[in-house]
Amino acid sequence: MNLPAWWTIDPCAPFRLGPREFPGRIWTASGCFGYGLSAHDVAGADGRTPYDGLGAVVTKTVTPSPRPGNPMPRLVELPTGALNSIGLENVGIDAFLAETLPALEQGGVPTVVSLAATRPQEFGTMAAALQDAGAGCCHWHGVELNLSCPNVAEGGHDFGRDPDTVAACVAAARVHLPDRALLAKLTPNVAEIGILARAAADAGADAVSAINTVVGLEVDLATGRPVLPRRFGGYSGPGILPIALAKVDEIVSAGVPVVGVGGIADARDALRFFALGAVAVQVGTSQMRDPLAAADLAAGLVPDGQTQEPGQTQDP
Amino acid sequence: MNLPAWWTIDPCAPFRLGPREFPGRIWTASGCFGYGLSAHDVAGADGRTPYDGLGAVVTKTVTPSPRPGNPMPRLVELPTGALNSIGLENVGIDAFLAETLPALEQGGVPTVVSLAATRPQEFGTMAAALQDAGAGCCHWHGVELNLSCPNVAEGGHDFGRDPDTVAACVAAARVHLPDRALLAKLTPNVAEIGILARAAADAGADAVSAINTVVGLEVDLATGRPVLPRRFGGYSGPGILPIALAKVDEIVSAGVPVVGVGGIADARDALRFFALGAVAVQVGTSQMRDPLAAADLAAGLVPDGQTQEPGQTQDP
Amino acid sequence: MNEPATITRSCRGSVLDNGPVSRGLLRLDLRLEVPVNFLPGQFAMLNRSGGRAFVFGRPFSILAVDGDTVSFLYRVVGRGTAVLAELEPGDELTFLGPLGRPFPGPDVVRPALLVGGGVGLPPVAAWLARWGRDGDVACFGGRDGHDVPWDLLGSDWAVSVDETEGVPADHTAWHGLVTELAADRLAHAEGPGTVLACGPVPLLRAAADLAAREDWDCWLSLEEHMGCGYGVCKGCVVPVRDPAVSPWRNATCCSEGPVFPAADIVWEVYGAQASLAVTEPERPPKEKP
Amino acid sequence: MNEPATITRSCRGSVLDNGPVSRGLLRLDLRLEVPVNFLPGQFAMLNRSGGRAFVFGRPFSILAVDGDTVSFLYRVVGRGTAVLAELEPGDELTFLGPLGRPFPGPDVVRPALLVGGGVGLPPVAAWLARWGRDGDVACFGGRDGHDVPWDLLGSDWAVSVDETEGVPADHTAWHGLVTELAADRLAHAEGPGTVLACGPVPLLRAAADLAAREDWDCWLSLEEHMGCGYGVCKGCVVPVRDPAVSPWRNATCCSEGPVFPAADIVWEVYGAQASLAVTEPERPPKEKP
Ligand SMILES: Cc1cc2nc3c(=O)[nH]c(=O)nc-3n(C[C@H](O)[C@H](O)[C@H](O)COP(=O)(O)OP(=O)(O)OC[C@H]3O[C@@H](n4cnc5c(N)ncnc54)[C@H](O)[C@@H]3O)c2cc1C
Ligand SMILES: Cc1cc2nc3c(=O)[nH]c(=O)nc-3n(C[C@H](O)[C@H](O)[C@H](O)COP(=O)(O)OP(=O)(O)OC[C@H]3O[C@@H](n4cnc5c(N)ncnc54)[C@H](O)[C@@H]3O)c2cc1C
Ligand SMILES: Cc1cc2nc3c(=O)[nH]c(=O)nc-3n(C[C@H](O)[C@H](O)[C@H](O)COP(=O)(O)O)c2cc1C
Ligand SMILES: Cc1cc2nc3c(=O)[nH]c(=O)nc-3n(C[C@H](O)[C@H](O)[C@H](O)COP(=O)(O)O)c2cc1C
Ligand code: FES
Ligand code: FES
Repeated sequence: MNLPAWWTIDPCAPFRLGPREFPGRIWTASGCFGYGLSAHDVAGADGRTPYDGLGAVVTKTVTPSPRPGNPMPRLVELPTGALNSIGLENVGIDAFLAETLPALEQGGVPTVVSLAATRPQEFGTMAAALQDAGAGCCHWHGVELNLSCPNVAEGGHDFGRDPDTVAACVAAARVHLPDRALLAKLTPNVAEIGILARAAADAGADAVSAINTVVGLEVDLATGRPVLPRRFGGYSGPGILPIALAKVDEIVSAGVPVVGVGGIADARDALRFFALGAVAVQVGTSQMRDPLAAADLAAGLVPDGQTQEPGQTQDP
Repeated sequence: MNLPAWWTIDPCAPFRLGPREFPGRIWTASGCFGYGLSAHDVAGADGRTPYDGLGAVVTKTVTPSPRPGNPMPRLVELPTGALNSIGLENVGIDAFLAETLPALEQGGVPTVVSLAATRPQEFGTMAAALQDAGAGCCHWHGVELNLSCPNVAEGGHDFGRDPDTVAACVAAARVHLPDRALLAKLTPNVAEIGILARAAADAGADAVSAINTVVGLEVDLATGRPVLPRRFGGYSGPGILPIALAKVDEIVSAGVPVVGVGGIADARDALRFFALGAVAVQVGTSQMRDPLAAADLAAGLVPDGQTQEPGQTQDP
Repeated sequence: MNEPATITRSCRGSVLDNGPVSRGLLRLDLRLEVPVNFLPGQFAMLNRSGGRAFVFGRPFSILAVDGDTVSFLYRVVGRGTAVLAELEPGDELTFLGPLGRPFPGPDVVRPALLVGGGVGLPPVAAWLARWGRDGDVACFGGRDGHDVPWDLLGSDWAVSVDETEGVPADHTAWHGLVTELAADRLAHAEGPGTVLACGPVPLLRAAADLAAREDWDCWLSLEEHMGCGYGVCKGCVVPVRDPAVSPWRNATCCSEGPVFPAADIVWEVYGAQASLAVTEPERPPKEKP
Repeated sequence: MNEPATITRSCRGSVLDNGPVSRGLLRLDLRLEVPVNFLPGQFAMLNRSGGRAFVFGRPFSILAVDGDTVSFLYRVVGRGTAVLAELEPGDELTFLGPLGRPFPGPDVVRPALLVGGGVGLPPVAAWLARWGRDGDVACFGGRDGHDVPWDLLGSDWAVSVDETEGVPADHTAWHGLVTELAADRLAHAEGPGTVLACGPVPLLRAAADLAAREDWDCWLSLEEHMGCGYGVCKGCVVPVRDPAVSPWRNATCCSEGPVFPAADIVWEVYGAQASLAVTEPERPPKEKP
């Protein structure tokens, strides 16, 4: 790809976010690359691995207790994206700290740990446990508080839609995480995301991640009923790109550093977020399709002096 | 298309909505078929016209004064839909009543007049003028209050996001419209659309229309800046279908009759809304691509006794 | 209103022929499901059919119609035109047309000066084919000799090129801008008459200036990005002077145009708004040979 | 963990050959950018390349690999498989594989009974080709003679059909369910051994019951709708018994499977959740000929 003239950043060069230096700006999104350990056998035809040039893996969200997730079907392909209702299936914080975190450190995987809970204090408890267990980890760079997963009944929407709750969660985690980056992942299912971003930043978040999935529904035409047992799911993929860009722009206007996520399919989409001022981006649904998606994208965004005329970038 | 077994309604048969009988359930959406007068010369190869089987044309939104709309570019094609920032360009209520409404009546076009204003009282004033001028019209069936256009600075978001304002607008119009259907068109850019729908219904709306466009943004890669001069636009088309379905489901759960709109590309998409309980549907962006879109869709949904096995409808 | 009394068809077309007529200029012949009529200056919206359709069609001026066969000239500039270039005989497209206001018909006494630049050729070529008479002058401008569809133009057209490279030995071409060629021809014509032009914005402005200077009428076919193409979305407006509205009003390029009287166009606004203005940048005038 | 020591490649493949091997069963041969290894029971995710890719790939069991050439058998059931059926030599796909846990390798003394129904053939056929020995028995079931890829099966396979129609004169087929055929063969085998099966859910359940009744081991290749295919999304879970988790836990079909010990599968839950169960409904047993 020919890169536009305004793009001069090397996305695979280290950059500072809060108290940490991250190895790069292209990350994988939570829930779309597992715990970052399932792709160590994968390689492209040229030998490139999914970890080449990767700035961070944001882990599948971890909760205080293990969760089995929602009943099947949990994932539906749509013409313009995907609808999921995984329901935060995860091993729980204890198993994560005992097994997963050490494996990530061992594997040298730059890691952001995604956490979810139903009460602000629980974020504090998990952050403290993480800080404790991960004290010696040099590849563990930060924590992302998932304040926005639409598939969990107890937590659910209202949780992350209220600025005070967002602030309380961030504050509870921040005190235990003096030397790791702290991000709050926001829901797009609100009227004004800037207010949530501001609340998170004021409570001590180094940045926010936006967006999580958009509430969506798919109907099974044969039966006339929603495909997902829980009716609603989280809409992700190419169809949410324009929405994610709008939300990120709102957050940038609110003066809060933001990691852009939502609908990124290729390097051009990532550039759209960077153009608006995102400090990094995450690849979700595309990473599920291809374990090399983020690595390819990172490689494609390394400026090589080869820029192009304005007016030629818009379309391939 | 083979229709699923559960589908037994003739969408081209008259049905009652509030005080009116509409000729059918497949409508065109506001702003996507002009004033309903630009396609009288259009015909399919088989002679079918855009008006065949059409339940209603919802006119371009009309405001108290004429509006020139926003600067160009106003409309951007995206891979998964369109982004528009037309800015409610329209002739104003006076010219509409003097010229357009009589022409619609003359042409026998089943009409829903879309109105927008910046204060609730203005909705009352416009409704009164309309009731006056349209008293003798038998093809004018109703009014849709556009409480949701994201492209107008004065009105804008907050206007239609507040249940009290929604109720005030509906109430102001209702008193003047004893014998026409009254619909409130809701914005999807809120956390809980059910509350808005409830407010509209309680204030006297016969139904709500959902959804209007979703706030979106597109970046011009050549310049790194938003394509639209006003940065944000309204996202429509296939990419918003799962969102529209979710919002319609929420409204149905709130017990409010709803006209489904958003992302309908073909008869299958329309069926998705009907499956959830929508009383009618509107075709927007697809109608722009093809003036016969709604008419074709209506024809395709007339049950002919030919149903099919469950399990076969989902995919073509 | 001088709307044409034609039916606009929304139908399918199957590709009869598709290929280059010069370097970068391709001709597409479609067989429609039904015959259509058109007037020179009208256009059609073309799109892929079925699930692979673009959200919006793409506007193309109609070059010629023969019963159910309709012809276009196009250049590949992006996604949509790239798709056109890959079509093979038998492939299917959707067609919506004819659309828009055509060029005015011929005046019984006044001559016409036709100016077409690059893919601006079809509407003026259609005019010449339908209504051209002795005394009318047609000028086509290309970058160089390879750009020029010599066979298609035949002997009726005067041709200009920025570079003489590629001009066949048995053809002559004016070395310079097509509007300079047009000015030269106009000086020799029995005017005042009517200028009809289509091409990039700088060409249109130059044609308008030339006509104004010489007191000729002038009609221009404008371009704007389009959504619907049939006047319902207000996505394609161009600024026109209107005595009733100050300082100007928005006219829909697709249904009030694409042909407008040059005198109505508010260039400062149109030139600034038209993304089209940047795609073919103004080229410096060349020394004449 | 008995993960195979193969590299999973994410690469492109170009179509070498694509066409029917029986009515409704097609074979696809792809030449990959690089050679791959696989173990019988493993699968790959296939997708269109570039802008026309589906949001997720589609899982297909690997039938055979020869250097950089990999073969699949498939049946058209929806959008994705319809696209496969239209591929011509030279067309490009993306390939991610091999993926998943394979069938166990051969036991030095115990015989294997292989059961494949319809498109369930590839993993068991791959096992037979790689590890089959004298004493192993392979059974394939089709609806009728037209369904059966006779040439591909050769003489190693016993075949069952629900309807005898279309069985070639020089072939014989058991008239009835493939699991009835399997039961018959198992009764004559020197067991207990191991049953390896792939096919629709009713076939899998019957194979599991048969194995349990006769005290054979049993491994089944399950299907679930997949997102990633490599264990990262948790979109493909199947319910398995696990001493550590009561009453059962979710196992990812793509990375902990698709091959599972039959004894681990919680049929009441899997049968109810699997949309796959409905696509090939249980057919009433037929009178044997
Ligand atoms: C009335 C009219 C007549 C035309 N006649 C011809 C013709 O005869 N031959 C020809 O080659 N071209 C003609 N054009 C231009 C042609 O429509 C564009 O080249 C084409 O739309 C580009 O599409 P794309 O997908 O390849 O480009 P992209 O840049 O990928 O398109 C992106 C979007 O921009 C729009 N767009 C881009 N360029 C133009 C443009 N110049 N005009 C309008 N919209 C544009 C597209 O329609 C699409 O919506 C005409 C335009 C108009 C308005
Ligand atoms: C491990 C594994 C191995 C398989 N091996 C083969 C094989 O060798 N040959 C073969 O023909 N088929 C095989 N299948 C089934 C094959 O994946 C589906 O037929 C295919 O995904 C259908 O895609 P579609 O787009 O045509 O169907 P659609 O119904 O249009 O697909 C819609 C969605 O449902 C999923 N889906 C539909 N049916 C199935 C299914 N049976 N299994 C999994 N997902 C499904 C698709 O992947 C897609 O995400 C296998 C499935 C799995 C899980
Ligand atoms: C299958 C799936 C599982 C997800 N799980 C999580 C999760 O556990 N925690 C979280 O914060 N986001 C989760 N997400 C949301 C993604 O991280 C991301 O925000 C969203 O998908 C938008 O990005 P995309 O369009 O690139 O996928 C999940 C998304 C998908 C598709
Ligand atoms: C170009 C354009 C103009 C629109 N103008 C209006 C309008 O004036 N009033 C209104 O209520 N909605 C307007 N809408 C929104 C549509 O009526 C509809 O709610 C939305 O586009 C979603 O439906 P769709 O996906 O079928 O297009 C407009 C949409 C588009 C694309
Ligand atoms: S393109 Fe829609 S009004 Fe012109
Ligand atoms: S398909 Fe994603 S975990 Fe199995």
